[in-house]
Parts: sequence; C-alpha cells; structure tokens
Amino acid sequence: MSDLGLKPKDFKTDQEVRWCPGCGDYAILAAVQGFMPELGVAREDIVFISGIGCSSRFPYYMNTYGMHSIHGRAPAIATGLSTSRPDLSVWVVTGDGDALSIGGNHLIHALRRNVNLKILLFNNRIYGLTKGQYSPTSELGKITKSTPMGSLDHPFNPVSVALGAEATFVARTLDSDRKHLTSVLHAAADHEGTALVEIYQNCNIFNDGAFDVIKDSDTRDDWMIRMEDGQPLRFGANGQKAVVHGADGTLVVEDDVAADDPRVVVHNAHHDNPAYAFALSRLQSLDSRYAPMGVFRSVQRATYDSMMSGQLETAAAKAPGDGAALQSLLLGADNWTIA
Amino acid sequence: MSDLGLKPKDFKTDQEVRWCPGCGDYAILAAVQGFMPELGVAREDIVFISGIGCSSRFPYYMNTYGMHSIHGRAPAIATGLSTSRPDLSVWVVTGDGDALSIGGNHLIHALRRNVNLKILLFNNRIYGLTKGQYSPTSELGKITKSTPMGSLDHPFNPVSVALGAEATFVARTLDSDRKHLTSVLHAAADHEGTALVEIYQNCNIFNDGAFDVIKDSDTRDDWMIRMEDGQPLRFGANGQKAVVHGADGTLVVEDDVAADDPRVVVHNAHHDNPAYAFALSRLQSLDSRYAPMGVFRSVQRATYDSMMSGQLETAAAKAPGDGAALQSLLLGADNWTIA
Amino acid sequence: MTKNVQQIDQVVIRIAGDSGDGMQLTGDRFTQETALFGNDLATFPNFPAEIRAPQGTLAGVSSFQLHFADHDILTPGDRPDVLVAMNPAALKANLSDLPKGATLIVDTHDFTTRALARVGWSSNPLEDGTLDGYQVHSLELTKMTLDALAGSELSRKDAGRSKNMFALGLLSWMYSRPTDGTVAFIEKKFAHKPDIANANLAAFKAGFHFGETTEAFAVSYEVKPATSMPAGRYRNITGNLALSYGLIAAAQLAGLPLYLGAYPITPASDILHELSRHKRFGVRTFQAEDEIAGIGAALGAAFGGALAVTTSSGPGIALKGETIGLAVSLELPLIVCDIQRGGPSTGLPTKTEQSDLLQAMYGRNGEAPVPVVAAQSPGDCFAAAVEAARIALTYRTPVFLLSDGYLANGSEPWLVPTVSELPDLSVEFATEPNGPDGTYLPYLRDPETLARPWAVPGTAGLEHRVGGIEKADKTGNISYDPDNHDFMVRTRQAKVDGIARSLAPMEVEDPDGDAKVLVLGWGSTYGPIGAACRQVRAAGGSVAQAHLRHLNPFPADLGDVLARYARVVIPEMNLGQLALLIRARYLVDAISVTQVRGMPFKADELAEMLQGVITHE
Amino acid sequence: MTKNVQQIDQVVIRIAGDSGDGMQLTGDRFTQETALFGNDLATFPNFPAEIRAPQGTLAGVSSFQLHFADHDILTPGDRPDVLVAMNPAALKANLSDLPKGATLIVDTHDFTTRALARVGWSSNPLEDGTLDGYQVHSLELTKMTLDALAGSELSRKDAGRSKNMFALGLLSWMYSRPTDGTVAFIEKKFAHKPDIANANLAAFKAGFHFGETTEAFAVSYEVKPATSMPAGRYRNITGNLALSYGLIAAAQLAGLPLYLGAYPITPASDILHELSRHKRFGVRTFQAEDEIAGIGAALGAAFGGALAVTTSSGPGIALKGETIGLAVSLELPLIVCDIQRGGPSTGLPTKTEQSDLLQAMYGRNGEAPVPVVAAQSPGDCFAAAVEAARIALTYRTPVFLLSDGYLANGSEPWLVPTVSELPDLSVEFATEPNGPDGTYLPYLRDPETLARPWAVPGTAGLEHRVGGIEKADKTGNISYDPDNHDFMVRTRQAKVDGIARSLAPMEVEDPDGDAKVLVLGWGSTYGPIGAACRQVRAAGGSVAQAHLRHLNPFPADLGDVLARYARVVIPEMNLGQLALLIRARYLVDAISVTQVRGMPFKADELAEMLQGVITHE
Ligand SMILES: Cc1ncc(C[n+]2csc(CCOP(=O)(O)OP(=O)(O)O)c2C)c(N)n1
Ligand SMILES: Cc1ncc(C[n+]2csc(CCOP(=O)(O)OP(=O)(O)O)c2C)c(N)n1
Ligand code: SF4
Ligand code: SF4
Ligand SMILES: [Mg+2]
Ligand SMILES: [Mg+2]
Repeated sequence: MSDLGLKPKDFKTDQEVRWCPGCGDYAILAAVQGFMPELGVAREDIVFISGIGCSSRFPYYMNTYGMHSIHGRAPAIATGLSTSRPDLSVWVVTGDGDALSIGGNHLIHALRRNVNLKILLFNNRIYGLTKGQYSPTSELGKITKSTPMGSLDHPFNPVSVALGAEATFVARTLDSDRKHLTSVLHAAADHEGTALVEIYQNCNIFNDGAFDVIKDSDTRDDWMIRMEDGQPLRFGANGQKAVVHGADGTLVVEDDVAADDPRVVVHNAHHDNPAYAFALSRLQSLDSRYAPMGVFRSVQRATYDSMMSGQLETAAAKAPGDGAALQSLLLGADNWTIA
Repeated sequence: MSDLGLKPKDFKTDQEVRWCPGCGDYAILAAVQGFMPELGVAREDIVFISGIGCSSRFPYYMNTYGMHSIHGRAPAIATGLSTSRPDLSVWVVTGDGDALSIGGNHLIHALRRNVNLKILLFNNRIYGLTKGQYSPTSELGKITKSTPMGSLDHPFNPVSVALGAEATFVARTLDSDRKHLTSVLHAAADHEGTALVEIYQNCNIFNDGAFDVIKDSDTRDDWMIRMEDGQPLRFGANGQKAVVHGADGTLVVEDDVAADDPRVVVHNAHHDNPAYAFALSRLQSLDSRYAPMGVFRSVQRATYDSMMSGQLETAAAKAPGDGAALQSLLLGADNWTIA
Repeated sequence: MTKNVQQIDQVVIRIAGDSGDGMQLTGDRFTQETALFGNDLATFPNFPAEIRAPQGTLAGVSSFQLHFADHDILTPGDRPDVLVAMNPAALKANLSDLPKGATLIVDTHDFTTRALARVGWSSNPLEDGTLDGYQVHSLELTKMTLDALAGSELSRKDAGRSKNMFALGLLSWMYSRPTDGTVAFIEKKFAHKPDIANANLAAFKAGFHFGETTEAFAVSYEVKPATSMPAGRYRNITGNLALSYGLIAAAQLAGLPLYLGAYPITPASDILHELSRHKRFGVRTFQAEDEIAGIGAALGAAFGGALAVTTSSGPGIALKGETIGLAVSLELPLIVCDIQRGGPSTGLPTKTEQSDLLQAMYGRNGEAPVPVVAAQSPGDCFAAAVEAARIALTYRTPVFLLSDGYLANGSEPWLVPTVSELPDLSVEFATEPNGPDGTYLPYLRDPETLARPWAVPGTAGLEHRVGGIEKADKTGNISYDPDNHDFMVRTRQAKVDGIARSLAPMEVEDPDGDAKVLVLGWGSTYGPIGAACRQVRAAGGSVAQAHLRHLNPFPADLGDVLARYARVVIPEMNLGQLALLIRARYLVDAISVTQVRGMPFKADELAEMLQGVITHE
Repeated sequence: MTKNVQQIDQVVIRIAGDSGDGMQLTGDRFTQETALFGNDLATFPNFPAEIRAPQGTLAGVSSFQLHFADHDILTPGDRPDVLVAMNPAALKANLSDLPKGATLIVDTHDFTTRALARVGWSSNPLEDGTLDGYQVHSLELTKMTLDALAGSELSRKDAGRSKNMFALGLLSWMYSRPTDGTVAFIEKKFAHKPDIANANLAAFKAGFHFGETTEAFAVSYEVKPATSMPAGRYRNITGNLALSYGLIAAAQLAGLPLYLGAYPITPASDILHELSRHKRFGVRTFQAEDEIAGIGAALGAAFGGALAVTTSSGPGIALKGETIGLAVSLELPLIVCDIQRGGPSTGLPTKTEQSDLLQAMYGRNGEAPVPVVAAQSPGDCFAAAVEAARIALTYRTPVFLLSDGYLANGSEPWLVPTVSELPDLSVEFATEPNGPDGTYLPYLRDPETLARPWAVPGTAGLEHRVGGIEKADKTGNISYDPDNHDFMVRTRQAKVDGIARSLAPMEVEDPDGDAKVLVLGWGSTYGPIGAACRQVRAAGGSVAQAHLRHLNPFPADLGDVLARYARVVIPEMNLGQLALLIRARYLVDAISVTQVRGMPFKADELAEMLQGVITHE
C-alpha cells in the first residue's frame, strides 16, 4: 500500500448528497471517503458500481470512476469490469433489496466465483427508495405499506446466505461505528477475491432504530459480539458472556462463563471449512439479539479474475494472437482458391 | 394418507419419453411414478411445474396437471400456484442449471419463505439440453464446450446453498437407488413447507459417470454416508468409518472408529439450528468424496401458504368482502352527490 | 372585518416547497376539501425521486397543482393562477410557469443570502424587481406558525414543520373551502401523537384566521360546485386507487379470487399497497423477489384459476417480457399493468411518459401478440381495469393495461359506479372432457373467440400439461411440425385481432360536425387534448377528437374514422409510438406531435398547434 | 467394373436418420469434401430440440440437406434430388418433400413391422407401391456395415453406429468426392479411440467400394468446381463461426480486447463455444449465471474499455431488455447478437425464424433507440459482425446484430478476407479533460456523430460517474429538468438516426432495368429471394431485389428506392415485421408475404408468388 498523498476530501464530488437528513448512509460515505486514502490506490484506478436504491446513489458522491446501474445487477456488471480489468479496484455498493431481493442470484454467483470485488451491502432492512416496503432482511411480521397485516417471509441472514454460497470473505459492521467500519473495510480491501461486507445502516425515515439493540449503550454490550482473530469470543459489560462449544458440537452463547472455561471459542476467520463461520452466523436471531460483528470468514482461494487472465496468458504464450494468426484463423485448415 | 386405488401406471401419459437412452431421468421418472400412489392425493390435485432443461420435460410424462415453463422460473410460478391454491400438491422439477444458475434467486426465496413446494433438483452437474456446457455444480477445471481450458467457477454445494437460505427441509438422493429415492420422496412429501431434494442424476451423454464413486460397488461404501435419523453416522464396508465431533467442534470423518467411540455423531435432522446440517453438507468435496445421502434437515416452520390464507380468513372474518362491501369501498368515506 | 367574496368560475393553485415540507399532503388535503365541496377538479403532483432531497435545493422541490372549477374541466391547468412558494428554491423552480398577474404567496422565512445563493440568486427576488407584474404576498409563514404554536411542547424545528398546515388554512380561507374534513383528517392521522395533531390543528386554524383578519388579502373567492356533470354520487380518486378498485371489482364480477404478484417500483407500488389492504375480498398480494417472480407467481395463480395480475413500470416490464411470452403461449388470462414513467432505463422515476406502448406491443421474442388497453383519466383507470379483465378472461390471454405517472398520482372526481350495474365477467371453467374417448383437448378453441378452455387443477379427468414449446393444435402436445407452427402463430394472432369484434364503435367528438382535422390520442393525453379542442372550438375552429381505449387490436372502424378527416394529428408524450402503429396499419400520413418532458401537455400549446394545422388544411 | 460418369451442374442431397445416427456429422463431412472440391454450396441442417430423441420416432428424425453446384447458388435447395433415409421414420418424415423421380437410398435394416407401425405405416412402403415414381435403392446399409466390421472388437451395437460412414462412403463415390479429408478427419477425431476410428474408416471405405462395385448404381456423377465466383481463397463456413470470427477480427481491428458475456442457448451457444477457444487473441468469455448477468458483465467490460458482446436467442434477449436500456442511457458500445429461433416463448429452439426484429427495435422501456444490423448469409455473418462493431464503437451505442438458426448452422463457401484490407476500427479513448477548468464532461458530444467520449477507468483526471437516471446534457449529472429530458431523448434518437449518413447507398439488383416490382428483404431470406428472382428472370420476367443490412436506421436513400417501383413485396419469416416498419416510415403499401414454419422459404414458392404480383401490376 503506497501513500499517494490523497486526502478524504479528494474523494468528494461536487454533487449535492441527496439522502434524507439523518440517514445512516452519510456516516458510511464519510467512513469510506476517510478510508480511501489508506487503500493506496490512485483515484482513477478505483471504480464504484451500484444498483438502485438510496444506498446505490453512493457512486455519485465518490470522486472515482463510477456507475449507478440498474436494480440488482451491480455484481454482474462489476464482474465484467473486474475480470476484464484486473488492474482496477472494483467496489460494489448495494442495499438489502438490491443485493438480496432482485439481485440475489448475481450476488451468490459472484461469491462462489470469487471475483475480486468488494461488496458493501447497506442493510437497513427496508426498501428505502420506494418508500418503505419490507425487504428480504426485514423481520417476520413486519408491518409496512405492502404488508398491513405483517410480512410472511422468513428473512435471510445475509452472512449465512453468503457462507452457503462459498464466500471466501464475509464480514459485518455498523454505520455508526466509524472505527469498526474502517477496520472491516481494511480487511475487505486486503482480501483477494469477493469480500462481502454487510453494513447495518439506519433508515431514519422508514425503519428508524432497526439496530438500536446494538447501538444503545445500555443494551449494546449484551448483544453485540465483537469477533477478533485469535481472541476469545467474549462479550457483555464485564466480558462475562461468551460463545462456547456446546455439548452437541454447535456454538452457543452462555452467560457467566468462567475466565478459564476451555469451551470458550477463540475466533479464527481462516478456517478452511465454512461450518464454523456459519455456526457463528446462526447465533443471531432475527432482531439482532446476538449480533456477531467483524470478520466471520477470510480464506484464500484463487480469484476468478486471475484464473481468467492466466488462461489468456497461457494461450498467448503458446501462440500469440497477432494479425498473422488472425489471417490463418480465418483461412482455416481447409480452403481452396478460385482464380 | 388415503388409498385412492391408484397405480404407478395411472401416472403415465401417452407422450413418448424423449430422453436419451440410458439417461438417469428415466429411473427418476419411474421412481416418482411408483411413489405417487403412496402420496394419497388424487391425480387432479397434483401439479408438476418445471423450468427448461432435459429434466424439465418431466411434467409431460406425469399424468397430473403440469406446466413446462421457462428457464429458471418454476419456483416462482409454483409459488403463485401453491399460495393461491393451498389445496393442491405442488411439485417442482428442475435441473442444476435451471435451479442454481438462472433460477438461483427464485429457489432461495422459495426456501426462505417456506412455500409448500416439493422441489426435485436433478443434478447431473452439466447443462444437458444445450449440449454440455458446465453448470454451477460442475467441478472446478471442468473441460466442456464453453471451457476448453477448464472452468474457473468454484461450484455450489446445493445443500449448503439451501441451508444458507433458511431451508426447512433439505435432502439428497440418487437416481439409481430406487429405494432410497422413494424414501426421500416420502419424507419430502410429508414435510409441510418447501422441501428441496437434490437427486444425483447421470447424464450419460455429456457427463457420464459423474457419480460413479458412490455408485460403483467397490468405492460406494467408502464414500457414501447414509444419514438416518437417530442412527450413528457410520459407513464403510464394515462400518469402520464415522462422522465424529472433531476437537474444534467441527464435524470430521475418521477411519477405524471404535464401536463405542462417543464422538460418533448420531444423526438428527430436526435440529432447530441449521449449523449441524450445514456442517454435514461440508463433509463433501467437489468430487463427491464423502457424499452424505438422505435427509440433512427437516424442521417445522409455518408455511407461507397457510400464513397467507390465515390473513385472508382473519380479514374476512372481521368484515366479509361481499357485494355490499365492494360498493361501500368504491364510495369511500368522502363522497357527494350531484343531482 | 368583513371581506369581499368574489365569485370566480375556476382557479389553478400550485403549492411548492422542499420534499420534506409536506407539499403532497397539503395538496391532497386541499383537493379533498375541494372535492367534497363539489367542484370539478384535476390535480398534478410533481416531486423528485429522492425521498427527502436536500433542503433548499432546486433538486429537492416538490409541488402539487390543483385546478378546480364550477364546471367540468379536463386538466390540472397549464399555468397556476396562484403559487404558494415555501422557500427560494420553490420560487425559483416554479416562477417560469407563472403568467404575469398571477398571485404569489411566499414564505419569506428562508430568504437568506445563503439560501438565495444556493439556488443561484445573488439578490433577493422579493426586492429586486424580479417579481414585478405579479401580485406578491410576502408573508412570514414560518414565523407565524411558530407564533401560533408558542405554547406547545414541540421543539422549534418540529413546530416549524406545521407551516404547511398554516398555508393550507390560509388557502382554505381564500377559497372558502369547508374545513371539517381536514380537522378530522389531522385528528385521525396523528391520533397516536396528540402533540403533533394539536400543532397541526393550531397552525391550520391560525392560517385560516390570518386570512380572515389580515389586510393583505382584501378578497376571498368562491368557486361554486360543479353541477353540470352527470348526476350521481362522486368521490375524488387517484388513478392508482381507481385501478386497484377496478381489479377488485373485476375479480368479484368474475367470481374469481384476485392474485397480485408484484415487485415495488415507482409509480406502480401504490397498487400493491392498496390491494394488500383488501384481503377480505379474497385478494392475495405477493411481494416477490423481483419482477420476473412477480409475474411468474401471477401466471401460476392464473393456472390455478385466479384473476391474476402483475403491476410494474417500464424497467420492471422489460424484465417480464419472457414470461409474458410464456403467457401468450399458454393462453392463460393475466393482466399486466404498466404504470409508465420517464425512460429509457431508470429514467425519470417520478415523472410521467407514454413511451412503453411499443414495448407493450413488441417487447418479447417471437410473434407474441398481446391486447393493449389504456386508461385516459384517473377515474377511468377503474373502467380500463375492468375492460382489461374482460379481455383477459374471455380470450384467455395476457393483456397490457397502460397507465402512467400522471394518471397514477393525479386525481379527479369520479362518478362511483353501482356494483350491480357493472358488467358480468363470470367465467366457465372446463369441467368435462371435450375430445374423443373422454380425452381433454386443452387447445380446442371456442369457434367464436378462439379462446381455449380453462381447466384448473382439481378438476378430475382434465389433467393436462401445458408449456412454452410450440404446441400441436387442439392436443397441446409438443410439436415441431412446420405447418402446425404456422397455423398456431396465425391463430394466436387471429384470436387477438378478433377482439375487435367485441368492441363498441369509436366515439368521435365533433360537435360542429364539419371538422377536417381529427386529433387522435390515447392514455393520459385525453385531458389536455380535450381542453385544447375546447379552446379551438371556443375560438371558432372545428376540430374532432377521438381517444383510443384499445391500442391492440384497434377498433374495427378506426380506419373508417381516420378516412373521414383530411388530417390526423396524434399528440403523444413519446417520440410518436401510436403514430407509428397508425401509419403502418392505415397508411395515413398522420402528424405526430410529441413532447417528452416528463409532464403532461399544456392545453394552450396543443390548441395553438391545432390551430396551425387547421389553418393549413 | 468401370462405370459411367455423368456430368451434372447441381444436385440437392438430404440425409436423414435418428438424432443419434450422426446425420449432422455425416452432412458436415460431405459438405467439407464438397467445399474442398470447389463447388459452390449451401446447407440446411434440421434437427429436433431433444438431444437424442427416441429412436425410430418421427420426433427424433434429424436431417441435413446439401445443395452443391458448378456455379454460384443461393439456397440449400427447395426439394432434394436424393434422399438417404436411414430408417422408416426418416423416410416418412421426409418423403413429402421429395419430387417424383428423385433418388431414394433406404437402409432397409429397420423396416420391421413394429418400426413401421411406430410411424403409422401398416404396410411396408418399400413394397406397397408408396414409392412408385421414385428411383428407389433399398439397401442393407446396416448389415453391410456390420459385415465390413466383422473382424473388429466392437460390439454389434457399436459397430452398427458406423453405418453413417458407410452411407458417406457411398455418397462420396456417387458424386466423385475427394475422400482424403474425411479420412484425416476420422483419424483426428477418434485419435484417442483407435477402435472407433478404424471402424469408421472401414465402413467409409466399404461404402465407397460398394458404390464402385454394385450393379445397383450404374452411374456416378460429377459436379465440376464452381469457377464463376469472384477470385480468391475460399473456405466453407457456418454463420455462427463467421460471426465469431467477425467479432475476433473487429476487436483486433479496433485494438481492443474482446469480452463476451453469455448464457448458453440454442442456436447461439456455438458462438460462446467458438470464442472460448481463442483466448490467445485476448478474447475473454464469461459463461454467466443467466442472460442478464451475461449482458451485465459485457456492459461492465465496455465501461472498462473492451469491445463487449453478448449473445443469445429470443427468450434470452427478452431478459436483456432492461440492461440494453441502461446501455442506451450510458451510451457505451455493446454488441447484442440475437440468433433468432422459432417463437413465441420457448417456441421451436432448433428452428429458424425472423420474429425478433420488433423486439430488437422496441423491446425495452422508454424511448431507447438501438441500431439494428442483420446478416444475410452464413459467410456474411462475418461482415455483419464487423459492421455492428463499427457502429457500436463509432457511435458509443449498443447495437443489435441479428442472425437466425438457418444462418447459424447452415454453411456456404466464403471468400476469406485479407486482414490487412479490413476496415480500420481503431478507437480513441478520451485522455484529456474536455470541459471548463480542466473538468471532464462525459456527455459532451462529437458534433458529427453525436457520440460521447469514452474515458475508461485508469485515466487520471477523467474520473466520472454515469448512470441510468436521466442525465444533464454535457455534464451527465442527474437531471429531472423537463427540457433537458426532451433534449436528451431527441438527441439519443438523432444519434442513431444519424448513422444513416455513414451508410453506402442501397444496392438494388435489377439486371433488366425495367422492373416494376421490388422485393425487399432482410436477413436470411436473402438466398431464397435471390434464387426466386433468378427464376423469375429466367422465365422472362423482370424483378428487382434489394436486401437490407441496416434495419435501424434505414439507409438514407431507401425511400427513394421504394418510390421507384410500382410494387414492393416484403417476404419474411414472421408476420410482417419489416413490412410494418416500412409502411409506417414510407407510407408505402408494401405487400407482406409471410411464412412462419421454422424453415427457410422455398425459392419456387417465392418465385410463383412474385410472378403473380408482376402479372398483376
Ligand atoms: C427493475 C427495477 N425494479 C424495481 C425498482 C424500484 N426500486 C428501486 S430501489 C428499490 C429497493 C430499494 O431497496 P434497497 O436495495 O434495500 O435500497 P435502499 O433504498 O433501502 O438503500 C426498488 C424496489 C427499480 N428501480 N428497478
Ligand atoms: C431464457 C433461457 N435461457 C437459456 C435457455 C437455454 N437452456 C435450455 S436448458 C438450459 C440448461 C439446462 O441445464 P439443466 O438445468 O442442468 O438441465 P439438464 O438439461 O441438465 O437436465 C439452458 C441454458 C433457455 N431455454 N431459456
Ligand atoms: S429513505 Fe431511508 S435509506 Fe433512503 S435516504 Fe432516507 S433515511 Fe436514507
Ligand atoms: S443429454 Fe443427458 S440429461 Fe439430457 S436426456 Fe440426454 S442423457 Fe439425459
Ligand atoms: Mg434497504
Ligand atoms: Mg443439468
């Protein structure tokens, strides 16, 4: 990572930011702009691609290359860009509706392919831009404009979805915790391959307070589990709670866990087997009661981009595709002359 | 389950079956036709809906109601049918391309919603109907018409995908094992909600022998893990292999496991937490070396269909939607008369 | 102080402010008061795609225009007689639409140097002569609101939010509106927040009293109820509401459950919202994961015997093309509502346009004819929905129902139909075998309509399979036979063409009987075209007007109608899509008059254009 | 035994059998022999959608037709002179296409009562007079093949599989074809399975010798090489191969990497297969999860500076509509190849049709004009692809490239172009700011082409954002301004319309110079129309032919051309899609002649129809 002398303000554009006052997107924007100089990549080599939604307006505010595309398709578009231009740093910004409703398929395929994308999923558990219908991450029974008697859809846990889809990097963070957000952005940027970062984001207009349990200082410590590599998964005001290996092999949360209890899980995001990260993801109930935050999984696997480039290089090394090669390709093996 | 006096042949149609000679689809068709009488549902109350692919020709051969729809959309279409007609028994037939490539999003959403569908996913790890391109379940590096230097896409494990998508019922079986297939169909039919049944199916034209490791009598016992509820997960010619709880809490396979080893996992598909089933699904490598077969997960959750009907009933019970109600709806609260 | 009450026959009012200022709500309330008072009216809400675009910016301005009269009117009006501007941005964004002499009510509160600069004004337009020629009322609306709420517990910021109610009160006084409805509305809406309810009520009343007492307003106005309209019971209704009600009614008329599969999108979402509130009518609404799943689920429900509907706008409709093709092939009833908005691509989500006609006609692979029906005014969305259902059910076909953003959100008084007088749409499902040896032939057609039978699962003995591969005539079995394919392609086309036989003859409005020029329109241009024709006639000219409910197939006599006129003019909010179809079909050298501004035509401009054409003939 | 060799100028041969019988392979080989021999030729492969449809059924019949001549020809022929039928189903399915007097070679092996009954024959047509009037050769092809392989290790079943090679050997003898190529081909193809290679070779040679020695065939034929064609080096090529090569060449001519995002679908998949084999040319192929991702990835690559392509057929194209609209709005180069097949819906996957023209024109929301280019023969797919790339790159726009199943799989001799003589397609990326104060204006247009600059990521100083919401002129910032929207909609249309200025004048073939009737066509009807015109002219009539490479925009002089003729006839394999566009645009009462049979027109039938029109004039 080289220092290019860039400042956060270099990443601001002249466009008026058009989110509602108080929207969590502002904080995320500030954090990303703050982080960008540390990325050590020139502005012109960075591209932000988004879908449609409040969150997807993000690229307009980043003084890099950018595309505000169509609903749900950003991972596919970014896949084309990243695989054809592996020299770029390609970021996807998406919402819970954009990524998990209409765009669910592109997301899971990008993850399994391990395309070199950093995907920031702004999860406000609501459709913001279309004025407040429930989303695939909304809690069951949610009353919204389209569900006056409560929603019937059991929500996705985005981390579980990603892990089920062969993701190599999955993390979760929070709009309001600048420091944590920045550290997760770091980890994602360092990862080669698809990094999915779920960012809990408050929509103060249509779903205000969705993450208050883990934001309010009087409940936060009871429910938020900060995962740090090599550290025991302890939390609670006095670290009295912990994630432990249960008797039947699953992970469970226990209260008043003794300091030396050997059952306490020491976090390791680098397990080859995603079963561990998946088990962590299931500690969470639908209302964020237990919310593990940080990097669930970070493992190495060849990126799609590099493998694709590799095949091209191998082929060209054998026989370069120059003009003469083109001519003989066109002629083929079997040809004849008419005079 | 009532006996309606139906026979397997009652489920045959007059249409010529147009699969290639030797295709695994024939065996599945025979098994399903054989099972249908046991379903105890009248033919007219059964509907098979498929997408596009060799496998998706299935409905033409079932003498029930049926729809051969378009590529990838069967789960969505079936969702509309099942939620509007909860009286029907709705089955989806799909392929690995149909369900996991173009149709991946509809599949995972049907699963999370727990629509009352029985989804039979014929996994031959190839696109049959379009003459042999690799599919999302093809092993990495597969050489096909579209990947002469080998495919670059890390495949999905369909069971893991489903578990990451909040599935309530997930099972796996094999075209050639009629008994096992039938028992899994039973279990799926008994499940209220979405049941995903992955059926390994041989495409003898474009991907012959894909499942030979677990079909050939000399390797089968070494790799296939039969899961039965309440039974220890033991396998191998002499039952010497077993799935055990590893030291770090994950599930692993060990050889020469003592008969009384307490670490041997006793299968329980009814764990509320899908982490257990997920861990089982990860025992499998890309080439079916370890292939757990049977029901991974089967838990109860209210179906989308019943909840939707419930809301309608509640609403109608409060105030029925008759002609008078319609008239007053149209008039609204604020109206005036022009004479 | 008693004041003059002046009688006027109509007025156009526009209120404009920040998207967070509640302009749409204020407009709705004023409309509701006006409707209940018995005026004829038409509205035009206009707002940005952002939820709360930044305060004080041009991009953030939201406005609502209301035209009301003592006689029947057709449009929300070309230019406001009165503009209420809540801040500099609102003034700047709307000033150019204002004719000289118009009344301007401005809240001066935000006219700071900074706020002015933000919209590009270096001096204060209230003082620098910019507003010469207007009747300007510079008022401290915000301050007066705060004063009125001095005793309340609310923060200054929250209290200031009620300024829209102050403005509404003032307008209510100015136009002698009844206020009970608004009072009741506020009480109900904020029942759970009495603080806010009280603040709004206080502001509303303060505004009203301010009008009564201030010397700034010497006169108030009265617009008598409109009595010339057909007798009956009326209510005010928006297009999306009327369309929703039309679908619920159609299902009841057909004796079928209604099933909506939809994915939210502006400006169609409100239909999903509305239908989800009427479960007691047996209405199932399914918010799908995307548009394809939305129509897919609807098609599945149609297979099961429901009146199936999917709703969307342009980008979502583009995604549904493949499934619409399947519905054409399966020949199942399905209503596809396209509430059109500005395109291409994401385009202008909250603005109106008519640019999806050709997409509706041709937006899928192969020869896949789909009937197309369009609504012409907000209230007419009801009848258009019932007609779409009639065609879908009678002919077993997907049907496009076209509306647009202007109809969707605009409102007008609507003569409420009597349910018992609505058409019978009842459907007969197949119950018996129709083929040799007790077989069922799913593609054996009704000789009259060419519709195929509809046998729903659960019907014993009629088990059958359908699919998107070409089907043999009658049996529906897969067939690759060349002649059969040619036959089936032509038969599907003939079925749709044959719908023309069920249509009433065209209605042409040609009161003078000697018009040489015909204006042909479709969809939401009905109002502006009608108003323009009235202007032309009022000025002594002759012009005929015809408006198409059916875009596919065209009414059987359309060719004859066109042939009767020397000139045909087709105004459209696109680049000439109906014109293309008319020219191709009838080889008539129709003049295509187009505007693609995300806004309805102005009647004035249309009238001027028509005058030109008439003079030329 | 020396035999007679008879000179003929052309012949049409069809071989037919089960889909598992290797008919396509046999046809390909015979074609290749014929091409290398130097005949002009045209082929028509025809097969079911199933991979190996059940043996012996009508549904399972696969056939391959080859027309070759000593002069230039245009079609695979209306009716075969020779039919090789490998089983009863093949005979039954093809018999009606055979003119009396034709030669029939039948493998009698499967003519069992059961097999005959399976296709609805109660007696044996070889014996019951059904084939009276044909020159029938009833041969034991299968048995002779087995005999020839008596010594091999292969099972009877596997040995029998070589019967297609026996037939190929016999045909090779009958038409004096060179056989070295086939021998080499077999050796290469089965290099890893020497058993199979040997069996095939033995069968092939046995077939050839059988011809030489049997008395059943008294004469063999010779069709001299075609020498009347333009001088140069030729090869045989299918449409999909030519199209793939065209794309590779275009990328090299443009100096850009080629990027294909595609999802497999018949009959387009072979382009994906072919392009995936040419990575050394910098070609990236991405098999996406669906069609939307395919075009999405291509668009992403276009943003990054690649020559981007997506390929599909009708149903897949329907899914791409929304993204094509985005490409229109972003104004990025993108080639969308639609290899049309029978519709609607899944339709007839392996049959040809021209029914996606209107989908290409209008299959997306809003006013979203896209240029449309069509190929007219298999070899012409190369030039069409290069032209599509030229338009896409010059005008920064998505372009539709239309081909169809007939072109895709059919083949013809192709005059191989010299790479150095191909057009220069080089592109200049933006590298410098183009606005005031060193700013970059992504929508500042080239005054001539109206194209916007293409600044690719990695270019310092030109960072910018694009998106699908309406953009302000020049800056590309989000704009909801009504006038700007109208301007941008018209500008995008003007850009596409302006392409007409870059097109060569129409070429009209009117050798007599006095034709009153013009046949206008597009796409793969070129061959049949041309052959029909030749027939008309040969019979003394006059007719003019013009064929459109560009469907949008039309060439600037098309209107003038049309005006020169009393009658315009438009034959299409759809229900009249070009006719609609022509009628709408030029108000010409063109006669639309349509067939939707999943097959090319027969030249005979077209000629007869044209005669009728000419007589009528
Ligand atoms: C094809 C298409 N379908 C639907 C829409 C309407 N739409 C825009 S944003 C959105 C959902 C936004 O939710 P989310 O992705 O969670 O973003 P947020 O606004 O909450 O940040 C929808 C349904 C659209 N623009 N395009
Ligand atoms: C929209 C669309 N895209 C692509 C196709 C082409 N297509 C037909 S089946 C298929 C894949 C089949 O693979 P799978 O689902 O695994 O079924 P299988 O044939 O192997 O049983 C594809 C790509 C299509 N028919 N429609
Ligand atoms: S609607 Fe919600 S998510 Fe959208 S900008 Fe406003 S606060 Fe943010
Ligand atoms: S191609 Fe494969 S999957 Fe398809 S019918 Fe043949 S053997 Fe079965
Ligand atoms: Mg959201
Ligand atoms: Mg498959």
